[in-house]
Amino acid sequence: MMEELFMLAALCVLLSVAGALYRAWRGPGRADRMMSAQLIGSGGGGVAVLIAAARREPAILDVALVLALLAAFAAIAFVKTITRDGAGDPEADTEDGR
Amino acid sequence: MSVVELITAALLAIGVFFYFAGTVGILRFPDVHSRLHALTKADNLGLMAIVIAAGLHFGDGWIAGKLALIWLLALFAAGMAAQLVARAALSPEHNA
Amino acid sequence: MSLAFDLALCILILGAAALAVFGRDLFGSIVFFIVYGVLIALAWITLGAVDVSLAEAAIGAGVTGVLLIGAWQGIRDGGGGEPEAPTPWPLHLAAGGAAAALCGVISFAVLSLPGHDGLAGEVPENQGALELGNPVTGVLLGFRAYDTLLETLVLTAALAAVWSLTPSQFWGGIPGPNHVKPPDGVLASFGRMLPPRGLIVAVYLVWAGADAPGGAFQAGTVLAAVWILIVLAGLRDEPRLSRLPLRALIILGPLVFLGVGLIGMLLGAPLSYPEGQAKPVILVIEYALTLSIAATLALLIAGPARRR
Amino acid sequence: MAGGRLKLKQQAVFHPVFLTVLKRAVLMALVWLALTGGDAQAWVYGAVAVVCATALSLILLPAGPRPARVLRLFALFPGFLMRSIVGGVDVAWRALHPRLPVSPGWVSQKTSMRDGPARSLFGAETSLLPGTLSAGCDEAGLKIHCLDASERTQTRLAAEEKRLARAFSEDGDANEEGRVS
Repeated sequence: MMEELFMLAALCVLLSVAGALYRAWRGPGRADRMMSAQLIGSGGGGVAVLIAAARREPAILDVALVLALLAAFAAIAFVKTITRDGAGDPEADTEDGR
Repeated sequence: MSVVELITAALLAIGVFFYFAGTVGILRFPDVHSRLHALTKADNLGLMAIVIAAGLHFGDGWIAGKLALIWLLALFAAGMAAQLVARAALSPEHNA
Repeated sequence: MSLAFDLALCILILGAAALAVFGRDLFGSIVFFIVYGVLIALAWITLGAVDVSLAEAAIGAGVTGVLLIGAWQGIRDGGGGEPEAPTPWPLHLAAGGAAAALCGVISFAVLSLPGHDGLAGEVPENQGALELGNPVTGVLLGFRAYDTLLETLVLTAALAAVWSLTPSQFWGGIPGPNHVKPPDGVLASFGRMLPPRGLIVAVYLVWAGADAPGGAFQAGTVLAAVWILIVLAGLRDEPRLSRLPLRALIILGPLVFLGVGLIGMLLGAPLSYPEGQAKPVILVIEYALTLSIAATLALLIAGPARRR
Repeated sequence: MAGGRLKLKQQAVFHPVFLTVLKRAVLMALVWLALTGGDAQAWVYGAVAVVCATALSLILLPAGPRPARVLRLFALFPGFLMRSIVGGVDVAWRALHPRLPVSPGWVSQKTSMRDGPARSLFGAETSLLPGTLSAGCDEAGLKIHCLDASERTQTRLAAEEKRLARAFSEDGDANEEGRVS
């Protein structure tokens, strides 16, 4: 009973974050696309926790842990592309502010 | 259904709701920064509800600790990444 | 309910893959590839392969994104962009034909597997000799250790190939751009606070690998991610590639692995573990491999030397 | 943990660096404990992990004049949790409302926190609170994007900044609760 409920929740979370793929497709900005990848990453962590609970397998939680730890990495690589050759820091250039 | 199971089910519903709301926000909000609000806030609340539900289901203190760690890491990473993406999205090139 | 979940996951995986391949926007394709990595990690969970899922979560969702976005930037800065002229149709046809043929071969191989479980029954039976609780580690470092040895050599060879692209005036120099270093920005703060936690998670994954999902590859990837974050945050520069300790670190894992095999040869059985001592030897190999894999992956992402 | 804090109180004046190391090691040990689920045999690895992680932490963020009051930070957590829940509910309500009630705008929030990590934590916290999202710093202070750029948001931000700045107070006296970074 509870197992089914957890899998139902996993399905619902998966389908709701999948909706964000529309943003990744349409954009318009690269930041928008990046954000939907982040949403899928954090949703993926949630789904991993739900499957771990449904199957009562704590080892699956480690996948959620790794996703939580590394989900921000692509976003960091992305913000580095703000300058040529990717050396800059997004906070360093205030002159082209908005 | 026991009381714990009812609470777990309610938490699962809450978790799903916030993930859903986060997606709706990302799809509907008018500009990139508003969309970032939806991603950062709604998502973490969804994960929190799910993590508590899973903790109740496992019913084990150590696993609850690991779940708390997962949530805290996600919270920290989301808060930091949100600031960086928000700053990067200020540059006209990334917004186009 | 599990079936509905699996079906939804399959459809999403195919969708993300299709969008990554057919997308017109290069950056969008990269994003879909990252999404694809997360979904594949979930698929491995539902298949019960948590070890593979961990590796995919670390590589696909974490490190590949950094690599591809860096590559995208290289293309953009190099003046290349979206291709203007469409690719000629015979090329499409040839690529499609090759992909279909590969698909056919793989399908044939899978369908002609003997029985339902393959060798899955024999692993637990012989697992006792290795004293490892995790059957995947048992297969990787016990029953098919030579496979893993060759894989680590492939990784090292890949790094050598990347280094061979270095312009001669920069040989042995420092890879990657000279990152600006604002000491107390958000990025620097993130780079100061996250890596220690990542390091603990990496040690945990090695420790868990003996008896539960985890192991050298997963832990090495997390360590590599920590390394990359420190560099991206501008807190430490990449090391000079000509440095001896760095090169020693890269070949440490394969070297220990090979050394164990050669010692076996002296004892009369090449590429085998000493009787009764399998577990400690395997663990030593795991630790050495973790460090080498971390250094190799981090340097693969940094690319060839660009500065002196 | 409780014993550690008591010690801090007495020795903070004499051994700030030593205490920073100790506090970080305890924090790392707690992470290890949560990961391994209290497995006693894992402590051999745990010791290595804690020593390495503490060393890395000291390399990346040297123990300096960065007083953060651990007790005050802990005390702030429940309040932060409640407000971040409000933040999630708020953004969900706005997203699902048929008329999409957002009037986004930017404000600049001055902050007395000169230290990078403290300021970034304030930014991260801000990004999880109702209606505000930090985009890092410039000369004028934190750039904050508001879903509803009204005066109410600004007073709330100022209150939040004061609360957190007290926990990271840079001119705080070392005697009170000890200095960590």
